[in-house]
Amino acid sequence: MLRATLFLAAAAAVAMTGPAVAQQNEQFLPSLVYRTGPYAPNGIPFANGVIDYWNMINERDGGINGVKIAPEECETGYATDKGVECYERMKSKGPTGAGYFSPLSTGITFALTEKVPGDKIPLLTMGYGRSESRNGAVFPWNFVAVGSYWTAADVAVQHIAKEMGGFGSLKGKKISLVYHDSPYGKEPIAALEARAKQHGFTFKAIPVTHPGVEQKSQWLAIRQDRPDYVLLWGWGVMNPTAIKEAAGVGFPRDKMMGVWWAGAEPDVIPAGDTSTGYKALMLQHGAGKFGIHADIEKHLIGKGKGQGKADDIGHVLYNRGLLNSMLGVEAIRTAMKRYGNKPMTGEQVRWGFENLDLSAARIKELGFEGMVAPIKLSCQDHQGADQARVQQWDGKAWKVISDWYTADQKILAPMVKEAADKYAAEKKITPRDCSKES
Amino acid sequence: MRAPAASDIAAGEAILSVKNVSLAFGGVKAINDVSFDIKKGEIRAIIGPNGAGKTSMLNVINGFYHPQHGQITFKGRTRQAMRPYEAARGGIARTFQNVALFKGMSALDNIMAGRTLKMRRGFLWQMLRIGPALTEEIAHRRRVEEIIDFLEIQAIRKIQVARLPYGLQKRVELGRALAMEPDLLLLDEPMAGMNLEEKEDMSRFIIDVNDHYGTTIALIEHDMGVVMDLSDRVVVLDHGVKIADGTPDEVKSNQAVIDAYLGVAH
Amino acid sequence: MILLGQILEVLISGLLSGVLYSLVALGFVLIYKASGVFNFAQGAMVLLAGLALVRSLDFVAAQGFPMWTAIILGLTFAAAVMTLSAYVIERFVLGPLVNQDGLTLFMSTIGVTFVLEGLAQMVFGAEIYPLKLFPTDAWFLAESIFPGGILLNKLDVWGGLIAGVLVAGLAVFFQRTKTGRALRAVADDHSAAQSVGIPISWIWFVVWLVAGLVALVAATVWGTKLGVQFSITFLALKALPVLIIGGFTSVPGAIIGGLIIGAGEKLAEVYLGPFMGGGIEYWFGYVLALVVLMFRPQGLFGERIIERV
Amino acid sequence: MLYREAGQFKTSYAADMAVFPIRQDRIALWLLLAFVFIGIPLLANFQIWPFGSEYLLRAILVPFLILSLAAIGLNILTGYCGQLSLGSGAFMAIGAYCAYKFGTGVNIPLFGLALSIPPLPVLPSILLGGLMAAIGGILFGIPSLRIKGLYLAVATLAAQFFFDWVFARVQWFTNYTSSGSVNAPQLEFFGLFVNTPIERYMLCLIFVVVFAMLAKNLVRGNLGRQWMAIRDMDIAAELIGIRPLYAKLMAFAISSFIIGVAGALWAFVYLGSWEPLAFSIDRSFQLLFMVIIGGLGSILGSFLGAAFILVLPILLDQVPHALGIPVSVETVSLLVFIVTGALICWLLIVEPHGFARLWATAKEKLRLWPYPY
Repeated sequence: MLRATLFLAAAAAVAMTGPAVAQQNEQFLPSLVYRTGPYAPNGIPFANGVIDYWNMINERDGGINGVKIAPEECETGYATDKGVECYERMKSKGPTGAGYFSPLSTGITFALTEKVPGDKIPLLTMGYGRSESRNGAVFPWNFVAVGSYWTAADVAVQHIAKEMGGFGSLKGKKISLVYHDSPYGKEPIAALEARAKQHGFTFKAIPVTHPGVEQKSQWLAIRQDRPDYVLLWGWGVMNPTAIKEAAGVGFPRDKMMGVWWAGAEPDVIPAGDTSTGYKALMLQHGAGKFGIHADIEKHLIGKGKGQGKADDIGHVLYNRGLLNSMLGVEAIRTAMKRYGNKPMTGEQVRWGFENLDLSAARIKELGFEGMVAPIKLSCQDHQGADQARVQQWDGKAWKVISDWYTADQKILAPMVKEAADKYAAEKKITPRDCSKES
Repeated sequence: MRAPAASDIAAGEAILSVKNVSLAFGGVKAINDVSFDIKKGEIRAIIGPNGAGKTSMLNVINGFYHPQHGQITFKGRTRQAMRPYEAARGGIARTFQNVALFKGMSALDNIMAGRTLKMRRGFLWQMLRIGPALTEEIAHRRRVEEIIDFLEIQAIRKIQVARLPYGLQKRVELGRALAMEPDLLLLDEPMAGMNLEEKEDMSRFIIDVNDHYGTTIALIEHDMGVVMDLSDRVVVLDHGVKIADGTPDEVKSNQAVIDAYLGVAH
Repeated sequence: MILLGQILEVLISGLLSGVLYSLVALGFVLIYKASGVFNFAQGAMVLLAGLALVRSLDFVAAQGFPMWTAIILGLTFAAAVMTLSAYVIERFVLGPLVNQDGLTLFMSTIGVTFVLEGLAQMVFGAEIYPLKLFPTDAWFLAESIFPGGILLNKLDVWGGLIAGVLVAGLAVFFQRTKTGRALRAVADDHSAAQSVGIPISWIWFVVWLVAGLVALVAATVWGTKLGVQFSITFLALKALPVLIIGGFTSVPGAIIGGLIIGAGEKLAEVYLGPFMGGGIEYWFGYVLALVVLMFRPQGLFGERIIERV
Repeated sequence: MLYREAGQFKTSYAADMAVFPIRQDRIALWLLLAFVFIGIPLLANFQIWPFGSEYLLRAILVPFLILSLAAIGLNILTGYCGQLSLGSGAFMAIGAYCAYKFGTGVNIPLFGLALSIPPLPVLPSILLGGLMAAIGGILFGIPSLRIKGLYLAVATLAAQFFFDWVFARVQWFTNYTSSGSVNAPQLEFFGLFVNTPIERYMLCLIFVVVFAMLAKNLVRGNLGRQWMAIRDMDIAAELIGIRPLYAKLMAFAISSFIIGVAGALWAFVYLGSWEPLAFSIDRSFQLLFMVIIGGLGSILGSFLGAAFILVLPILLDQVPHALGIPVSVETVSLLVFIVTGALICWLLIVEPHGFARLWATAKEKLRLWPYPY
């Protein structure tokens, strides 16, 4: 017993000291991952995409403008307190501290939103997190780049309207939302309610308790209620279970649309044939291989250094991981233009994000053509894009079935403003004056 | 309910009387129409062969079992059933056939627990443990130390009772009952499983308790020698029925008692 | 008529999905009955069995063997894994803890849960693995009487049948086999059973093995329903109210508890849920169980707790 | 030879009843208190290892202190009073959400009339949050009068799932935020703002030390003896005049109060922004591990258990990385599961009464050292 205690104490000392091997000319980039636990099937491919892109940059370019990326993963298990611990552990590693964080969890995002202003580290929450954090004046450190849940909700209604033959035909229809009973699942409700009022359809929100293994009653209620469309805001095992239950009660899968977090391979493959026809929003990109994948295969997979399994490469969540890292790396590159080719601090990276401007040409150059539309962030606008498309699972692969939709700012902008103002009042924040930022 | 003080009852009058009590579990009659009384200041023994209903009788007296028929009058108050803790408040304490101590606590804490009813300070005072709460705690500790001295268990007071030998556990249990300063003390086989020396010690304690504190005692015991020496009066039960009641000498010569005991090997 | 059909449909679905919980609850009952251990690891055992089954099955099928061979080999392999885990648990955890109180044993099974969850995911992977052993589509009954018919999920029916066979099998095992009788003796009184020469560690191994095999059966059904993945361990929490309603020690109690909980929570969710914002079934089962306990503190079929001094 | 009680004679019962009757223990305690109250802030102020970075304070000491507090609360109920509870997470949640409500202003519409309480300062909010948790504890403690042991444990899960649902569904508790996630108010105590890691640490430390002291007084007083009596043999306890109703409900109330305060601190001081999932069933189990591994019926054990359960996974997670062993995050986190589970089993086999008992045994040996008896 005593010996064991001593051993533990020694181990503690070792762990506390940490490795003093950090290179001076490295950009430390943390990755909060969940490779185990209930949400691992979705967490793993995303984490692989994130780390593969960074490693590929190191292999192909020798880093960002010569500054090597030093990546490190920390397992959160999708738990908020673990996420906070990981954040505290990694935030000041490396010569300049963490460049930015991407928690891939709405709960962790909420908790870190309270901490990043003190530590001056940006949070890149691409397609999740607080929808109102688009307002960069109130949320200087959050970047809900590319799309928020409100964007998603709005685009979803637009697509449903188009399928039904215009907004006019929404009147009197029933749209139900089956959602993960957490902040993640609740975020779209406000946007959907706004649309319901505008177009006169009946909106019903049906919660599913974490982790979503039991949904029989929800789907029996849907069978009896017969909504015209069902939106699915699930994560992890909840998604395939929902699709199977829908099949079980005979609800047509092509009248079901998932958010972009319910639109990847692990969401449909486990449900087998029953998924055929199921639709999902795209966070701009879909599945498939693009220019960037050639580089990944050449510089990583070919050398046996890839994290992603061969089957996963080109899958939706892997691609999203690549995109996530690409935005981060490009923000750092932008920052370097101003601050020089050295490791960037969190504050400098934020400047990089706020001045990020990816043109179509640049996106093509980066190998992301076809995955993402041009995007430009600013001090005031931390989202930078309002577009999304819809894809459909044909039993084997995701197929893009729609054109680009643009979320209606007439509806969303006031909502963002109202929610951000409320947050600012609650936290006694004086919003920045973006006209004075350089 | 506020029990009348024991002093309201003159020595020699009944402190407790049991009238026509019957108790059955399902179809089995454990006690059948039994009546007797216990006079203030005496040592009363309840004897009988195994399964005679002795322990059930004690359980009825201190409210753990609720008899179907009959009445119990304690200190002038008649009732059919009550909660055990009401019996304790009324002034009935007891020990158990198989020691029922609080195994995780020290001997001292076990006996201190017996003072629960006498301690008045609320939990806020106890939490702060200053002023009146501390004074009270110390005052009761002093009383408990007297009992510890009396029972000669000073050396083991801080030892967890589960680690004590059986004889000492029995003594601690007696101490806990004494700490309640009862008017009536029920002892369920206080000497079971003891060797001769321990039995002598225990007998001495019982007599001392009776003498010094004037506590009325009712005891169940198998050792006839002990019973006949200690007790003032004896009631004999067999198969739940009272078959004899009187002084030790009367009982000893009662034919029904002899028959009942002859049937049982000892 | 529509309403009646709908209520009937919810009731039937609820009863059947309750039986699926019973499959998990049965494992708890077996171990508690025979050893007084409240086995929190039952959910992890379902995960382990499921992962062993689906991964070996996929492996064999990938080698080009026909499906039925793959299924048989997969089941055999998973059964072997459960045997091994039963042995290891008895030998290294419960054996050394014999004669400890119930709380300590309960805690140790939580330790076992962690080890099983970690090992299972480490060896077999943490992703989601589809399993399809039973049909998952539905029948629509009595369509002539009720518009749209009454939905009956085939998987649920299979689950019910399997639970029935399992309970019958266990009854035969307990009543007719020598080991089964020895098991009941051990359950009644450990030391008495030991004194008549029943080897306790062997008996405990057997009971953990049987519980492991029950977990495997549960894994076939639940794996088909959900896919095999970590979340399957949460079933343990759904099985607990079933267990307390039925009583920790009763095999038929586990089935009847399942029926009550399943029907109760589904009816509550569908018909009360909308008025309360939904999502009530998770606690409804527990509250139902709590109410039953207030009247019968040992559950409906549990052994009566007798207090003595 | 340094650790001896020979020659230390007590002249009063008060001295004999002290928490640490042995002088060396008292000295050690004062040294420890001096270190945690003065030493650590100084080290942090001068950025001396290992308090140079915020990590140790923010990510280990603060959660350790708060969870120790919650473990003390649970230990009162489970360790002292013997009532097994799996609903501690729920009572933490009640503390957190009610403190949030009191901190942001309460407004209850009652038949046209409105009961309004203006936003209260943080300290009364936290204490009132604890009080609400105590009321919840009493309500869910009532079944304990009939239901015992593991049945009760499972029944307490009803509280867990019910309150998970309440705080997810009843938007009144979250001030109708669209996501259902809420933010802690600014931490202000009598005009002082608590922001930096060391300030947060001191805040938690004060709470923990005060409550640990009060709890220690309670458990060694009359009520504590009643609880232990109920735990060890409830029938005999009733026969010596202990009212099970009062003793058990007091245990539920006080335990829930402390757990509720811990919940409010967890939300306000550690997380800053939270959702019901922060107080899920996992939290309940974590707390139960802490009290069982640390030692049921021991205030010290609550601290030891909290340290073990909280720090062990973090350590295991970092050791391979610190040693430069290239292991994937996935493997490490699974290993953490396996090792934690195996250690729990091993500890239970070696010492079912937890760290506190190991500590006591070690002290006893030290007293007699170098003689074996």
